[in-house]
Amino acid sequence: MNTYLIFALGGAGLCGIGLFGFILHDDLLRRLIAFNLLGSGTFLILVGLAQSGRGGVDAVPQALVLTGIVVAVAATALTLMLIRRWTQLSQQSHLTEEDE
Amino acid sequence: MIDLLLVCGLWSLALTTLLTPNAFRALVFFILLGLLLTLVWIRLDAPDIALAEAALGTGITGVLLLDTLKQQPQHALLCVHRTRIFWAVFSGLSLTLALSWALLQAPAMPIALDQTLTAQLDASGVSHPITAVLLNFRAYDTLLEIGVLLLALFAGQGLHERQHPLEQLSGAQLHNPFLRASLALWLPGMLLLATYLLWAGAHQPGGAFQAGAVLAAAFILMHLCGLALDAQVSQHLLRIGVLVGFVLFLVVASSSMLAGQTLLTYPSAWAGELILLIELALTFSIGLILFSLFTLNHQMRKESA
Amino acid sequence: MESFLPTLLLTSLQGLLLISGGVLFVVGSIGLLRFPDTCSRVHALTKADNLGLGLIVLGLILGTNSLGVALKLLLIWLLVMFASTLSGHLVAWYACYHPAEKPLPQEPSDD
Amino acid sequence: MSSLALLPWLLILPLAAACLTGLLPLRATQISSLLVILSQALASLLLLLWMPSDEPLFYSLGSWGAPLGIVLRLDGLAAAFLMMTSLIASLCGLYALSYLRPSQQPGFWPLFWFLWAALNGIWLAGDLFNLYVGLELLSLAAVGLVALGGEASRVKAALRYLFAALLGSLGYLLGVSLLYGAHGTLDLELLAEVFHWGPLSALALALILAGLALKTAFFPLHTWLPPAHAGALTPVSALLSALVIKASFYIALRLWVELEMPERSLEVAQLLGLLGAGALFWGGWMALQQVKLKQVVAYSTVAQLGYLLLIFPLLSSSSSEASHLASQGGWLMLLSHALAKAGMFLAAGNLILCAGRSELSALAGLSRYRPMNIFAFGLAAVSLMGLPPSGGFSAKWLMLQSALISGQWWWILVILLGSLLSAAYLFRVFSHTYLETQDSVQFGQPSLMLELCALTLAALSILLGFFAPWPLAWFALPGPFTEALG
Repeated sequence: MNTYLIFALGGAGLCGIGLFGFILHDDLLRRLIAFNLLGSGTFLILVGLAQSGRGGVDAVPQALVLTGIVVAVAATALTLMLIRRWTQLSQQSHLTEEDE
Repeated sequence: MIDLLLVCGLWSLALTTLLTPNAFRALVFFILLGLLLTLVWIRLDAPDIALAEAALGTGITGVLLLDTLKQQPQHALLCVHRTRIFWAVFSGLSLTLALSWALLQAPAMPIALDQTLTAQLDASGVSHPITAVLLNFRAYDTLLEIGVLLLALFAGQGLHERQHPLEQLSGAQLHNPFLRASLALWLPGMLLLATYLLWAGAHQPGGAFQAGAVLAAAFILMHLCGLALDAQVSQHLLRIGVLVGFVLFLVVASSSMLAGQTLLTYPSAWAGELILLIELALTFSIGLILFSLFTLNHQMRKESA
Repeated sequence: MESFLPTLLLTSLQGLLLISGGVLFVVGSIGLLRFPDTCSRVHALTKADNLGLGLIVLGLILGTNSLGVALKLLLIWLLVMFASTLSGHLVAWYACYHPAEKPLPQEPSDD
Repeated sequence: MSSLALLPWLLILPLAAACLTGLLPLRATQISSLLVILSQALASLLLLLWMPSDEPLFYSLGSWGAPLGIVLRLDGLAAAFLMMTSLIASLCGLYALSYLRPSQQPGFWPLFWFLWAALNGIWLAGDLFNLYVGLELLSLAAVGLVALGGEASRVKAALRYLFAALLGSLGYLLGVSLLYGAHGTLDLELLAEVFHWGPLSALALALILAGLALKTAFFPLHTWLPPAHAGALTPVSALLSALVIKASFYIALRLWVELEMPERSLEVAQLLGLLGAGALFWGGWMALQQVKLKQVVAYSTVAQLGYLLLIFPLLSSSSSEASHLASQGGWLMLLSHALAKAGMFLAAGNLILCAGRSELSALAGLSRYRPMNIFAFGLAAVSLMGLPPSGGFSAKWLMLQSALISGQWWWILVILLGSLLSAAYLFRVFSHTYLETQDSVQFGQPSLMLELCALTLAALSILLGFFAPWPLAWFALPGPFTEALG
């Protein structure tokens, strides 16, 4: 087993933990963190799996991950703005369940 | 061995982040996790991603998260229903197991994209393969990605119907003389670092995104010291600065169509220069976009106060 | 055979420096966890870490044989020194001058 | 000029418009938006007319070609969808011009243009990762539009939508990572050539389908949809229901067919069909319970998505004629639902403007005083119920035939029962409008522009039934579907 595959497996674990947190938490900030963990795990799998298959550095998945990180930052920033707005209006840090 | 340790560290930090009852502590662990991930990327021979992870994934995200946390109400500890815990554990475990099972049976890849990339690298105008992929081979992805960043900014601004007058924006946060003095010393250093990262991107790890993140960090520090950028220049100028990278990219991309080429084809003699030009504008714009995302987020708290 | 002794000395000195650097990190972390208030925590952290990092950098410099790498290692140490000075100062300053507005949310009392 | 030279403008112009509208003052924003709307409509029309009938077109961005670069692909299906997007988005844009308050418009236009660019990008994309970036662009634009103005209920709906969309995108990306690891390419054409079946590919497709199902709001992953679609501003609701959810479905069905899934996984297809039946009944049942007009329409979207899920089992039949009919019927269903639902949301918005409130009970007496809006709503409803001669009828007819030929009679039953249920919840709306209450109620009058937009879309969804051979001929133009289905 090579370094690349070990980290791909590590990424698989991170994905599982992220999904676990995503389902477990109501709290919006925690949920966002869980989403980021899931994203990091995905990136690790993308690079780790590809490089273990190539047996060396593969620049394409690395570039894809760079793109992915920027997209994740944009999504996180938008989510945070929405969370702020929601907390500001409702004084709550989770979505209330009642249906109008 | 060290790899296994790193993986165990990642997993335990991730679990701690999710399970610790104190939200501030969760964020600190999350930032620690980001630093550990940086090391992991180095181990994976991906210094570019390590830089981006440290600057964007951990730095900027961490600042945004911490800044939001201050506004969140402190609430009681989580009390989660038992069936929900069961489902969370069940789906997390099954995802991990399924992924690991599949990863261990990975077949050989039929298409040798990495060799194609090496063969074509000379034609791209830069010698660093990742920059070549990002700004030449798959530049369309990068174009849309800058669009996503801009979009987050526009969507955030759409949350407020009225535009804010300038006075509200200029908020001195930390009147600390030592901070101001050291900032005067170190701002040139940060700008130099950003320029270096940008310039280095053509032949070694670095590039517009990492440089943009450093630039954004410099802007944010200035803002926190009370040197609010958005109070110095007009809102309109800031808007233009935010857009200039994307617009220039779009113009260069479509200018090739005048010569009968397809979109995003650089003339081969000028490819390197054009890429540098685009990266320069992108760095500036990314720095401003990330900074505006921060101030937009920041001023929402002021409004509520 | 005559080059054996200097190498051994160098290696053991390097090991000593690295290990004591590591110990200082551990001590600093314990201090961070055990000290009662913000200022003493910051004190434990910055003192121990700067010295610890310095020792580690010194140990690593002994192991390199290129001037460029040695200078880069020194630069790392200098940058970290600066950053931790500034952040340590800011944390302490914020803790002292903003007693009403706590910088950190209250920790749960069970620890 | 060939259609290939026209192609990039469908991407560049909306992106440029997004920048311009983010910068210019309101008046200039509106004028430039109008101009770009016109140019987009013209470009997609020309593209459709010039579409060659012998083979799909490929446009290599940066002249690198696959697998190194990104290749756009224009086939009959993509051309038809570009046209559909232009039509619906133009009318929604015109509607928004007069519907939105001046204070809301600066926030609306940049997001609208990014949304349009993302849609065009997705219809044309030929690259798995590029689809991911396109999907993110689409979702973030849609979320931003839902949250526009920042009212509490909208922010809440937007957050719920955002988390679902983000989770869906990551599921898709995870699948793409596995596919790249197994095959070494991201290009769809190449992937289809070298695709080999194995644990990695199977898990990858499962993750991709699950992620896209979450983004499309297929039952039982639909819970985010009703608050987002019903709570948004009216033109936004129409865009979301008509176009945005269709994008992720388009990707899913395209991958399904190109990677030859119909032969590989008959059981999964039947399961998807079962979920479709669940969507039809659950969505219809929930629509019957709602007290607000836009909630009824939103739940009707959940129900109608069930028909799209029924395509999967129908495609997997052994007879090639049945699968051909299923794909034709499915795409026609998508088109007619898009037109009818956009028209219905706009008409519902007009009705709410008339009545001043969003409850169904407030509609009493409207059919006498504002018949034009009721008429538009009715036309869209006819198509949704699948009554002849509407587009919805033609689509259902094709699907019924496909089910009959392939001998899957149980889906016939599901389609018929679903139509009955949709008739029930739509007639419930009408019954409210015919009630006569006290005469003192004052009704508002929406401007002519608003009424015309709604009426045009609704009328188009009916006309689609008369002119169904046109879109069917476009769908039959060479492309992955016609090749794979022989």
